[in-house]
Amino acid sequence: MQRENGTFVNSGKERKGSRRMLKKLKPLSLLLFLALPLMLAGCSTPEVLDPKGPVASQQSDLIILSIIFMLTIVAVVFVLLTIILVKYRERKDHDKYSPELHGSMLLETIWTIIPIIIVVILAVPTVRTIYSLEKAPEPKSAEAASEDPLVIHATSINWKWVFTYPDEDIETVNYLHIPIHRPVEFKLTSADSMAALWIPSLGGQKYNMAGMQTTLYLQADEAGVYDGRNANFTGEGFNEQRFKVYAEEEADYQQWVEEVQNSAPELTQYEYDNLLIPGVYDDGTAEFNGTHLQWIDHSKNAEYTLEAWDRLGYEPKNPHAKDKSQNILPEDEIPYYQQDNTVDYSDEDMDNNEHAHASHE
Amino acid sequence: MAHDHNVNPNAPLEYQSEVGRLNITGFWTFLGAEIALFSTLFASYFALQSRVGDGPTSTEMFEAGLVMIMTMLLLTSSFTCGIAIHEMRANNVKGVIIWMIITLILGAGFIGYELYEFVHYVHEGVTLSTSAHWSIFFILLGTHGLHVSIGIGWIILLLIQLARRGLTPKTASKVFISSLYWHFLDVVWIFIFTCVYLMGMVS
Amino acid sequence: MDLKWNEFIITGDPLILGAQISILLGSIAAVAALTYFKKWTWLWKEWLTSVDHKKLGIMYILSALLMLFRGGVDGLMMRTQLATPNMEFLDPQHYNEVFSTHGVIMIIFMAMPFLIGLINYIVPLQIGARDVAFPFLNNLSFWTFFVGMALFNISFIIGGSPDAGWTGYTPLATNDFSPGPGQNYYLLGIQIAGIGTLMTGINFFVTILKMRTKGMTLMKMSMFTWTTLITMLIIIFAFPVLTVALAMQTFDRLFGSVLFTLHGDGNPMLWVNLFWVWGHPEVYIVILPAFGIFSEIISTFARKQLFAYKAMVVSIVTISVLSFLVWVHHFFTMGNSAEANSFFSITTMAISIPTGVKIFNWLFTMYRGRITFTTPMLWSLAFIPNFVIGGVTGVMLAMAAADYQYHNTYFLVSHFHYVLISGTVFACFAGLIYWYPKMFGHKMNEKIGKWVFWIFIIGFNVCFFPQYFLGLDGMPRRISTYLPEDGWTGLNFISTVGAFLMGLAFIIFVYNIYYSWRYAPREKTGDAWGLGRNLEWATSSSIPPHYNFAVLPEVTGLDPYWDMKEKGLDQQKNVDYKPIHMPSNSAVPAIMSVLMGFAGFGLVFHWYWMGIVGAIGIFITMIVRSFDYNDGYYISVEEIKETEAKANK
Amino acid sequence: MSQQTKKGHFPWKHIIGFLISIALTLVAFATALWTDWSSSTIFIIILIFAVIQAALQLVMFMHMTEGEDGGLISGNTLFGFFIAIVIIVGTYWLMTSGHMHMGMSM
Repeated sequence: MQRENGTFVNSGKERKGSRRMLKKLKPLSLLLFLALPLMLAGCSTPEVLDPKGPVASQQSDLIILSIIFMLTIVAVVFVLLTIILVKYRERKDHDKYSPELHGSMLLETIWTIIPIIIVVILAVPTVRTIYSLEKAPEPKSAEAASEDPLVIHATSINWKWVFTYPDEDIETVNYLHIPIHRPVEFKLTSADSMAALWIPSLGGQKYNMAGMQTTLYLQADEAGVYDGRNANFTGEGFNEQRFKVYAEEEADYQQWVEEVQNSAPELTQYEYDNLLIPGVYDDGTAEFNGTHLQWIDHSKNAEYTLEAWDRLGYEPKNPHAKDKSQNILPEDEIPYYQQDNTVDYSDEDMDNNEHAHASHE
Repeated sequence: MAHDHNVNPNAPLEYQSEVGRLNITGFWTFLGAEIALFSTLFASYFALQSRVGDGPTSTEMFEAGLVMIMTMLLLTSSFTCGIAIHEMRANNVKGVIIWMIITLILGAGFIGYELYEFVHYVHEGVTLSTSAHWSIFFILLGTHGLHVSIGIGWIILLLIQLARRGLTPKTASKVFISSLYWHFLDVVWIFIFTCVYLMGMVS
Repeated sequence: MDLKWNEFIITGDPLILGAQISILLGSIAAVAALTYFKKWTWLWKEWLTSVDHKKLGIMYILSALLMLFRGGVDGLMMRTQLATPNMEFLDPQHYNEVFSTHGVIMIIFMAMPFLIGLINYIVPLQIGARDVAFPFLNNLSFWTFFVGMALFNISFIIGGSPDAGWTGYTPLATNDFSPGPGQNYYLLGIQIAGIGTLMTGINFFVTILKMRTKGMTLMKMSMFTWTTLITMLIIIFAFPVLTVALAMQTFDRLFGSVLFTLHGDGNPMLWVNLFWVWGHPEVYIVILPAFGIFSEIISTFARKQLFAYKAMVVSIVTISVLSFLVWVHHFFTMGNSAEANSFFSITTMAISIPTGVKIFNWLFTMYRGRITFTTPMLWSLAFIPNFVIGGVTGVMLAMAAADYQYHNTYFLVSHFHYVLISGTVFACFAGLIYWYPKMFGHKMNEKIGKWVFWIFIIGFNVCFFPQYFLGLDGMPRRISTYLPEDGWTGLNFISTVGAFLMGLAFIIFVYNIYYSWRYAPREKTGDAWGLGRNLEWATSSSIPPHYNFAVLPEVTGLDPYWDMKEKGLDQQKNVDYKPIHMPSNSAVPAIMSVLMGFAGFGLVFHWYWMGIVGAIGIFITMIVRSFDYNDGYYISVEEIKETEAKANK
Repeated sequence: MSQQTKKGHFPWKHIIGFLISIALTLVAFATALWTDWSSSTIFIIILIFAVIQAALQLVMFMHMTEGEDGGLISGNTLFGFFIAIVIIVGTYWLMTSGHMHMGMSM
C-alpha cells in the first residue's frame, strides 16, 4: 500500500515515545474519572446538595438526576476513548487499519437519537420544576395550608441587605428571621446595582433590580442558621454583602418579632437614606421599627437612591482618586428631612404578579 | 470560479472585474451585518418605547406632516438612485452623475428636515437625557441619519472619481455599491417610519 | 471629567509600579534593538503594512500570545488572592479590576485573535487561494484589533482599569456606580477591536465562498475551513449587536443618554439582554474554529478521513442557528417568565445534541486508524475528555431550575473554563504546534512540547475540577476573599496550585519557541509531518512563498493533498508558470487605526476635542483610500521560477 | 444573470416600484392616522406594508437576486431577517414578561 512508503512511517524511536505517552494517558483518564466520587467522599456534602427546605430539595433532586445522566455520558466517552487509543495506536502490524471507513449511517443515527432522548428526559422535569418554583411550595399539612406565605421585601443596597416585614412593620439589616414550615415570599428589589439574593441551603437565587420587582419563594423545614449572600457582583464591597438566616419554630419567630417591635429604634428617613450611601454596614446588623416603605419602594422608583445622594451631599468618586472623603450633611442642615415625606408604599396592593405576566401582548 | 479572469462583456460593467464582483458580494454581506445592527436598535426601541419617565410621549411630539415630507424625500431619492444605476447600465456617465446629484439633493433635504426636527425637540426641552424613550429615539434616528450623511459624502467622492475616470469596471462597481447602500437606508427608513413614527402617533 | 493630573497615572501599588517599569524598559529595549539592527524599515515594509494573510496571521498570533501572558498573569493574581482565606494580596478594588480585565482579555484579545491568526494563515492555503478576498481590509482588521487591544491594556497604568466585570452589567457600570475612566476603556477598546472582527467576518466569509480553487466545492472543503465559514457567518450577525450595545452604553457614560441608567426610566436589564444576544454566539465564535482544528489534527494523526464528514457539516450549521437562540441561559435568574426560561432551557439543551454528535465522530475517526501521539495530537486527544466534562456540566447549567443554584458560582466558572480552555486554548496550542512548521520552517521540539502538555493538562484539571465543588458549596464567583468558616480553603488552595502549574507550562512553551528556533532541524518539504491531508501542505516549500501557490492546485475530493500523495502526483512538477497578480501593501490601515486609538483615548477621558480630531483624521484616511486606484502588481514568471527553485534549499 | 437593460430602454421597473412604494406609504399612513382600529391591528397591517415595501426595494431597486452570487446574497439577507426577528421578538418578549416593572410613569 502507498502508506508503506517511507515518508509516511515514523521512526521507531518516535513510536516508542508514543507508547510511553499512552501509558501515561491511561492513568490520567482513570484519575479524572475517579476524582469525582473521591472528592465527594473527601468533603462534607456541598451546601447545594444538602437542602434544608422544599425549594432547595426540588433543585437538588434535579441536580442529582442530571449528575447521574452526565456521569453515564462521561463514562461512555472515557471508556470508548481509552479503548480506541489502546487498540488503534500506531504499531508494527497495523492490520486493523481501514482508512476507507468514514461514516456509518447506523452509528450516526444512534448517537444522534440517544442525546435527543436524554435531552427530552431532562427537559420534562426541568420545565416542571421551573413552573413549580414560580409558586409557593405546597404545604405538607392541612393546617399549614391555611397560612399565607410570609412576605419579606429583600432590598439590596451597595453593600448590605435590608429585609422588610411589611405586616410586622419591622425592618432588619444583614440578617433575617423566618419561621420554619412556612413559605416565605421574598419580594426582591435593589436600591442600586443589580444583586442576587441567594441562600443555598434553602434554594436558588434570583436577581434584585432597581425599578423592578422579582419574586422568590423559599422555605425552611429545618431550624438552623443559614448563610445567605448576594451572588451577583456589585462592586467594591460585594464580598461583605452577606447575611444570616435564622430559621426557627413559629413561636420563637413570633417572640423575635415582638422583641424587635418593642425594643428596636424607630427608622428615620435620614437614617435610611444614609444606608443608601455605598458602603459596608459598620455595625454588622441592625433592626428597626417601621419600614422604609413609608417613603420609598425601590421597585417603583429607581431614581430614589440618586436623589438621596444629592440631598446628603454624597458624590460618587473615581476609585483611583487620591481624596475619596465624602462630606455628608447632618440631618438638621437638610430642609428635606424637616418635612413629612411619607408616601407609604406598604398599603398598596403588591400582589400583581399576574398583571406583570399579562402585560405583554 | 474565483480566479476566472475571463470577463463577461455581456455582464453589467460593475460585475465585469473580479474585484468588482467580490466587492459587491462583500458589500451585501456587510448589509447583512447592518440588518443585525439596525434590528438591535429596533429591539432596544421596542423595549424602551414605554419608558418615558417624566418626559412627554411620542404622540405629544410627532408631527405627521414633517414625517411625511421626510419619507417622500427619501423614497424619491431611492428611486432617482435606481435611475442612476439604470443610466449606468446604459453606459451614460452624464445620466449617472445628474441622477446621483438629484439623489444627493433629496438626501440632503432629508437630513435638513431631520436636523430641523431634532433642533425643534431640543427647543421643546426634549433631549437625549429626557427619558430612556427619547434616548433610544435619538440614537436610532441619529444612527440612520449618520448613515445617510456618510452616504452623501461617499457619493460625492464617487462622483468626482466618475467625472475624472468615466465609467470603468472599477468606478461602476463603486457606484453600484453606493446605490445598494442608499437603497438599504431607504429600507431602514421604511421601518423607522412604520414602527417609530406611525406607531408613535397611534398610541 | 474632573480628573486630577496626579491621578492620571496610577501610582501607589507596587504590582502596578513593577509592571510600569518593565513596560518602560521593554519598550526602550525594543526601540533600541530596532534602531541598532536598522530594522525599522523592514518592520514597516515587511510586516506592519503587509497585506499578506500569512504575515497578518503571525502578527495576530504574537499579539494573542502576549495577551495570553497578560490574561494569565491576571488569573494567577486572582488565584493567589484566593489561595487562603482573608488574603490581602489584592484589595477588593484591585481584584475587581483584575478579574474584569482577565475576562475581556482572554475572550476578546486572546482567544479570538489567536484563532483568527490561525485562520488567517491557514484558510487561504486550505482553499488554494493566493490571498483573502479583501487584503486591505485584512490589514485594517488586524490594526483595529491591535489598537483596541492596546487601548484596553493601557488602562491599568493610565487612569485605572474597568472594574464592573467582563460583562459590564448596568447599572453598576453606569457613571453613578463606576465613575472614572475604567469602564470607558472597556467600551472604546472593545468597540475599536470589534470593528476589526466584523471586517474579518465579512472578509473570510467572502473569501471562502468566492476564492476556492478549481474543483473545491463546498462539500470538499476541509473541516477547519467549514468551521471558519460558519464562525464568520456568526460574527457577521452577532458583532453588530455588540457594536450597538457598546455604543449605547458609551452614550450613557459620555453623552448623557439614559438607556441603562437608574435615571430617566432607563432599563438596565436591556444591557444584560443585548450583551448576551452577542455573548452567546461569541462562545461559538471561539469554539467552532477549535472544533475545526481538532478535526484536522485528529484525522491527520489517525491517518483517516474525518468520520461522518456530512454529519459534521450539518452539526456546525445547526449550531450556528441554535447559537442565536440560547442567550437567555446567561440570565435565567433575572426573573423572566417561566415560559421564557423553559423555552431557552430547552434550546440550550438542544445545542448539546449536535455537539455530542461531533464528539462521537472524532472518536470514530480514530477507530481503525493508526494513531501517532505527536504533541498536536495529544492536545486534541486531551480535548475530548476535558471538553466532555465541560459540556455535560453545561447541560446541567442549561436546566434553568437547577441553574438558580449554580448561577454566579464557581460551578459556572469551572464549566466555562473547562469548555473554553479545553476547547479554545487546547486548540490554539494544538493548531500552533501543528502548523508551526508551515509558519516558521521548523517544528517545535516534541519532547519539551510533551512536558508542556502534561504540566498544563494536570495543572488545568487540578485548578478547575475542585471549582465545581466550590460552586456547589456556595462559593460565588467574583468574591475577592472568603472566611475560614466558609470551608472553602482546601479546594481553593489546590486550585491555586493548579493555576501555577499552567503558568509554568506557559513559560516552558515560550522557552520551546526559543529552543526550537535555535536548535530544531529545518524542514525540507512542504509536508512537515509527512501526514498532511489538506492543501496547506501542498505548497512548494515549508514556508509558502508570498503568492502561496506557483500554480493553483486542482481539487477532486476531500483531503486533496492526501489524494495527490496517494496518486503519486507531484503538485510542484508543473512548470507552466503564469504571472501572478498580488495586492499592494498599504500604510492606510495602520494610520487609520492609530487615529481611532487617538480618538478613543480622548473619549475615555472625556476630552472631546481629541475625539473630533481623531474622527476627522479617520475620514481623511477614508477619502485617501477611496481615491486609491492601486490595483496591485504582477509577479513575473522569472521571479516565480527563482523563488520556486530556492524553495527548501 | 438578469437580462440587461440596453440603452434607450425606459426604466419601467423602477417607476412601477416607486409608485407602489408611494402607494404603500400613503395607505400605511392612512391606516395609522385615520382609522380607529386597535393599535395592535394597525401595527400588524402597517408592518406587512413595510415588509412588502422592503422586499420591493431589495429585489427591484437593489437587484438582490441578480449576478452570480444572487443565491448567496439572498440567503445571507434572509438569514439576516431571521436574526432580526430573533433579536427583536426575543428582546421584546424578555423585557416585557415576568419582571414586574413599576416605573413612576406606569
